[in-house]
Amino acid sequence: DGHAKTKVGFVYVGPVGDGGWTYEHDQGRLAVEEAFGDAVETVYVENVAEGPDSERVMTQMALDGADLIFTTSFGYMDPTINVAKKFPNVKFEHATGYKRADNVSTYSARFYEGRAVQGHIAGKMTKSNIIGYIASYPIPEVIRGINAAYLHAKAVNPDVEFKIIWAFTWFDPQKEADSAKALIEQGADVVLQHTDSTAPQAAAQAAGNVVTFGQASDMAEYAPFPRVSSIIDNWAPYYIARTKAVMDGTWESVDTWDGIPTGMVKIGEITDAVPADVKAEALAMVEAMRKGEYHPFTGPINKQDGSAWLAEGETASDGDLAGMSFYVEGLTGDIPN
Amino acid sequence: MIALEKRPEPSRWLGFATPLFAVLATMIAGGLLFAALGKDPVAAIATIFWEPLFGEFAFYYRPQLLVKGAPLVLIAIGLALGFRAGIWNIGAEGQYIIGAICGAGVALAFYPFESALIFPAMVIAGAVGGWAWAMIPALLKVRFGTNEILVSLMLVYVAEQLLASMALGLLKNPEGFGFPGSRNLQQYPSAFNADLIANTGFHWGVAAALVAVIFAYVLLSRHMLGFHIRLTGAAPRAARFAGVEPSRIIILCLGLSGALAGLAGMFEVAGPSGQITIDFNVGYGFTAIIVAFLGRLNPIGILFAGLLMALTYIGGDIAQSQLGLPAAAIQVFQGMLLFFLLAFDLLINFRLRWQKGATA
Amino acid sequence: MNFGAIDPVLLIASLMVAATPLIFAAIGELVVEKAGVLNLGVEGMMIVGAISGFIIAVETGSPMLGLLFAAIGGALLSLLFAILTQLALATQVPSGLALTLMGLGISSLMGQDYVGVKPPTMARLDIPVLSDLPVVGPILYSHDPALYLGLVLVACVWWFLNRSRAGLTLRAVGENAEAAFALGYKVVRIRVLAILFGGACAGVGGAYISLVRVPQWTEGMTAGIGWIALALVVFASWKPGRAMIGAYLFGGVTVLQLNLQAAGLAIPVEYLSMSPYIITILVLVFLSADRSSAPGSLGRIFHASR
Amino acid sequence: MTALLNLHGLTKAYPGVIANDDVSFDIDKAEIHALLGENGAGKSTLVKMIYGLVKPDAGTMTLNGKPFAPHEPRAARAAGIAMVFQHFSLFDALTVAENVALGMEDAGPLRDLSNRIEEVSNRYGLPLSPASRVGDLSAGERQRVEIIRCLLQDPQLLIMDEPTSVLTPQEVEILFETLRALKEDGRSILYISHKLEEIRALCDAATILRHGQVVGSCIPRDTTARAMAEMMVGAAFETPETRPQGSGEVLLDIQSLSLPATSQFGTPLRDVSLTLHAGEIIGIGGVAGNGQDELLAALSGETRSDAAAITLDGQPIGRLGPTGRRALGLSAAPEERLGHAAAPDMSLTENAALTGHVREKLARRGFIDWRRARDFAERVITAFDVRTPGASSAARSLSGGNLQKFVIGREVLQRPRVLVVNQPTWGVDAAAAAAIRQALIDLAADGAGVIVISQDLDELMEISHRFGALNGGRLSPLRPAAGLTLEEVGLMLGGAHDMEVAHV
Ligand SMILES: Nc1ncnc2c1ncn2[C@@H]1O[C@H](COP(=O)(O)OP(=O)(O)OP(=O)(O)O)[C@@H](O)[C@H]1O
Ligand SMILES: Nc1ncnc2c1ncn2[C@@H]1O[C@H](COP(=O)(O)OP(=O)(O)OP(=O)(O)O)[C@@H](O)[C@H]1O
Ligand SMILES: [Mg+2]
Ligand SMILES: [Mg+2]
Repeated sequence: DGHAKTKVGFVYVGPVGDGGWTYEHDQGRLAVEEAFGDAVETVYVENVAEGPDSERVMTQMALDGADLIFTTSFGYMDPTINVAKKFPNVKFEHATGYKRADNVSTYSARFYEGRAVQGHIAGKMTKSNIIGYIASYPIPEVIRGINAAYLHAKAVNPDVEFKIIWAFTWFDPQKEADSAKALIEQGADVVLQHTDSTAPQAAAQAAGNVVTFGQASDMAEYAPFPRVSSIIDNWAPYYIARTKAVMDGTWESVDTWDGIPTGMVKIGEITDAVPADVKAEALAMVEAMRKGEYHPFTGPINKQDGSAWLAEGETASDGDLAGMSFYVEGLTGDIPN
Repeated sequence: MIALEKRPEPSRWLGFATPLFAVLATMIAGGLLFAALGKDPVAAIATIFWEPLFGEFAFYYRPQLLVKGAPLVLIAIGLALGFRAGIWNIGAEGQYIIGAICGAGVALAFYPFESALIFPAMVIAGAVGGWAWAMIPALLKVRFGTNEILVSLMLVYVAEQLLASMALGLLKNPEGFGFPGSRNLQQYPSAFNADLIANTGFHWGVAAALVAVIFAYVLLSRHMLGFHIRLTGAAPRAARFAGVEPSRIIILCLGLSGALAGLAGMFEVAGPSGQITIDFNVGYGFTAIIVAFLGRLNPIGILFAGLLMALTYIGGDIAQSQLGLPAAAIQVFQGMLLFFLLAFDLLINFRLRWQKGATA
Repeated sequence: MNFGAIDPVLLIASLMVAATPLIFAAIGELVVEKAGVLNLGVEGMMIVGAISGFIIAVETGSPMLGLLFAAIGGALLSLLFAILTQLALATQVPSGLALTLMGLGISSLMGQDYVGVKPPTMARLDIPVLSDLPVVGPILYSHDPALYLGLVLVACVWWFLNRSRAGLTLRAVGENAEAAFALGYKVVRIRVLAILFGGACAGVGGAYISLVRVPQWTEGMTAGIGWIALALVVFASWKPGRAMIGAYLFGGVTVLQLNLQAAGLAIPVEYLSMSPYIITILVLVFLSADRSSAPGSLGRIFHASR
Repeated sequence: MTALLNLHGLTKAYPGVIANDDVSFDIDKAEIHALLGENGAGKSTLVKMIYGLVKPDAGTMTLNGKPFAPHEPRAARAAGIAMVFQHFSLFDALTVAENVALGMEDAGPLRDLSNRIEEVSNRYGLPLSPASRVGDLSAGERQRVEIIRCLLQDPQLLIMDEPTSVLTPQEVEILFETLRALKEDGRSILYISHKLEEIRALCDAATILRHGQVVGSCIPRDTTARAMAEMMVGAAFETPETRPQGSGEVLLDIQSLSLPATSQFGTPLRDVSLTLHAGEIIGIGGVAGNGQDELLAALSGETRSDAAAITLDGQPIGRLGPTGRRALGLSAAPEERLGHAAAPDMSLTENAALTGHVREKLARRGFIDWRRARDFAERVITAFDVRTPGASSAARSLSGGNLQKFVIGREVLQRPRVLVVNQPTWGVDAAAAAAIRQALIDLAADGAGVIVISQDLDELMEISHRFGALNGGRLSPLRPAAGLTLEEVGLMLGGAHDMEVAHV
């Protein structure tokens, strides 16, 4: 029968043309096709709302004979578990969630490792000592990013101050543009973003002397300046490996949280707009993380209210990081909820 | 030249036939679009319309039609009552969100206490929440003459913010490791809106939608109140003369449509969706407007239109995954459906006649 | 908290940019409504304009050409609405919704190959001495040409409606279509032209977002601005000058709330995010008493039997 | 005399009806030519063809000996034809000058136009202020705007479709003076009206249409109104028969009723008092826009007043809405047939239920019995000779006169204690008008009280027992109608704006 081919399904929360989150997952899908050629068949459905729609789409893929299904949004967590129960022979991979089953793996990326590098460069490059940060929603991943960036900026520049705008959206180019402008007008000369559009890059370019970093995708069209580096979601190696495991019959339910060491998180090219010594320090930090010699959350670190979190030399546990809901000492303002 | 001639009275049979014409025309135009995108048009149309109903896995998709169609029908019924009276509630999406928040809020307040009273309390809370949200444009219209189209629409954005803040704050699952989203009500028996008969997709929301259809049908065709609603839309001054209080109709229609939208949200959050999340709402409130018109503002028509719309969603997703049709093409397809329906409506009230060019 | 961080001059300059798409779309819709037609499809026309303009600007390298084709794209889409409402005599409210639905779909089909592409930038109109003036310089003289085009458009539409013969005819058609027809005016033709004009303006407004304000292409990037434009028309009591003020007000609130966040104001974020919409509702409430210039036959179907 | 306009074989068919069937006649230079016919006879259709608004299916026209086939009003205007429409073609929100400009090809700058408007309006005795908003004007003034719009184009032929149905006697007389002055200037006028006495006073020739065909012509001065009416109808008909007033008990008592204006262009009611007895018909005259609509709304219950301001059978009803009042026996029929008295797109059955559900018990526990509603509608149709295919026809498909018969019949058949009607015969042909008046008289004879609000003084004099006039929202004291001269009536109507009282 048609089972000579391994069928891999992808459920996307946005359009493949979003240029960010879904776009990068789709790049991973294309890499799978590339890697295995005729041995695999991939299918995808885009713009699938979380909730019952996603459950239906996953079921449909399973009914249509998919062997492996990647569900690429946090909100697909419960639907994935529900469908997986009904199709014990189909393997599921859920991104960014925390619920697993015998046929459900979870995977996620340690973007905070990249944020640490960004923080370092940002702290070095700011002249106004004001760094703007466009945050999406107050969830642990975003809070981790802010903390990681702040700690590393502060480490190289004690006078640095973070101004944070919560956009309450992953993706709204107009709002992101306005947020970037507001930050720049209030003196920020480095803008970090945890939203997916290039609107902040364009705003920085218009302002002239503001540094930005690519997010989710490389945003190379704004290099070498204002975009001086980027954090890239690179799902291809993972997707290829997991597909291979299904083909070989070696697939097992695992919880993967990878970062720079495995290449799931990539640091986009650091351009020459960054002074050579800073670039060298940044690359050294990347290398240290790649070798597992350096953890971005290494004590002593206090929480915002001054209470101790990590002692000298202690590194944060994955559990602490996964549910992070506090600012570290030095950040101002409150996390909205 | 084609000339339009107004019929002395609307044609009855065309009232039923035009939706079918519209579907046919959509299939043709949609087929052309799919062909232009390099897909086999016949396969695409067949996938959208045939697969879910009669394909290999129809046993699964048919119940899904109910799951997807029920909220659309429930909301559209309420909207149609208002549209019949010339009251344009465009903000059902917001009322749907608030209904869901209120319904889920009641359930979560009692968690993990089990009681048969919890679900009824959620139903009431959902309806009241949607009703209250719709009362804002209603009261502003009655009191200040503010345009309800715009106010109800603005309130959608407000409701979305509220939803995000609930998912991240008040209603956040305390055992969710800080991730957004509430507890899953599917795992809370007293609050779970499960299938009444397993694997049929027939949950309380579907039952409510059917009741709403019958209720609205009787109201509009047999009851004085329904007559007054139609009268208000057809001739507002005549309605006043007949003793209708316009402000009452506004409050009634907006309130009813808000309550039904709120109910739809509540049934959704307690059943198929299960939890309050940042992106809980998926546009049912807007799609229901299309459903209402597709059903020609007639309750029975809306029932079929809701199922048809659900079919295009489900079939559209299948076509995406099996044929690689982009989601946007499905969206255009749905737009065409509404477009043709509106265009063919002309035939109900007018006759087309060929006319020679300018006569002397 | 540091409100000193908010520079009012920069705030005004950037609210003008935020308001410009709204000005284009609202002025276009205002003319359409003055002709007695309610087109709720502004959002759809804007997004089609956004992608049409984007494609042409990228392909030709000329943002100005992009704006031109955005106008054409918006007008072409509005032609669908014109056919529905003026020829097929369909009800205007659902027809406008159909237009929005189509526009969103068509634009994402058109834009599939343009995601992540950077458009050519529109040069600012830096006028040597004037742009350097304190306060007025940044506010008045340092924007892109399209922004000024928006202001010129407001003035032109004002002149057209209140001073020109054609504008008088248009208002007459919107006020009482039957009477205008009896006097021999081509009601349908005038309305179709108005609808096309509205579509063109909305298209330019959309392209301003994709070419200047953001600038990039992504699906659904107009994000509800078309609906705000509709609200502005009512809010402005169908007067062009007031529509512009309304756009500035909305742009101002939008920009200000982000500035307040950046400045660390301790108002919960969700309330700040809601504020533009809530303020729009409040202003609608206060201004909706004035319906003196509401077109008499707005939204009504006109059919002349001959 | 030579013909200015010759019509030959004009034919126009609409679905189900031939509106004009082979119509031929001449209009001479400097002639006032009347066009007569029942409702639906095809008068408006004919003049619309002359004005280029409707294309004839067949037939030709010659103007000044040259073929004339206007394809649009612009062409007709260019050829020297101007028209005042049956329903005003004015724009309320625009000024007088703007309205005039819209009716002209080469209006020029508004300032110059304003001067010309003042000039022409003074020459023909039709004072008007160019800058005022048309919505603020009285019916008479609005008509002046239409006439001046025509006159500024220096027309050879002026078409007027039912111009006097909304005017007071004084305004009518001024209009006639103007028309005669135009005739002196050598212009021709094609004049449509149902008011035969007016036609006798004004017109030089008349052409009579029935069912779209020319059925005769006459010299109005030499023909009696009755003879003309019988030509129109094609049969003899009866004039209403007045019966003696029964001096019954007081049914309706209005005491010092004052109400603010309801709309932007409305008139407040000031201190209106009257008592209506069983068997009595009270006629209320007045220039349009002096509180007629407001009085009707106050009585029908569409606007509420102090409870005690209106009593029915001694019971205060000022706070009751329309439904409550109908239940007690107070019914009303407003002036505007389509959209107010009836819903245009609804069937006659539904329109019958619109007011009939209370007294005819068409609903049980809120559920409408459509079968009974249909029966009721059919009874109205039969009793009042409403010409329609059936009760399921939409109200808008009926001609004006037929719909008016339906509306009045609907209320009369409910046997109200008190019936209030506004303009019961506006735009209704002579035969139908006679039938409607007869029905009102019969209703009163059976012991009901009737209030007839009308601008047609002949009608009021014919059927009412007592007469009063509304002026600026005030009601004059009521006087017995018998023996009132038109001059006295004119004085009661009072402030006919800036016009002198006419000599009749
Ligand atoms: N546009 C139209 N479509 C269909 N039928 C029409 C149309 N216009 C007029 N008619 C019909 O043609 C006939 C003649 O109408 P017309 O308006 O000319 O009558 P009229 O003599 O002016 O009547 P009235 O005295 O009521 O003004 C009527 O039966 C009318 O219903
Ligand atoms: N909404 C309505 N508007 C106008 N007429 C109506 C309406 N509903 C019913 N009627 C008419 O009133 C009459 C009685 O209606 P009813 O439905 O009670 O009769 P029926 O014998 O049950 O007919 P059917 O079985 O066809 O529905 C019918 O002639 C019907 O056409
Ligand atoms: Mg007529
Ligand atoms: Mg029946």
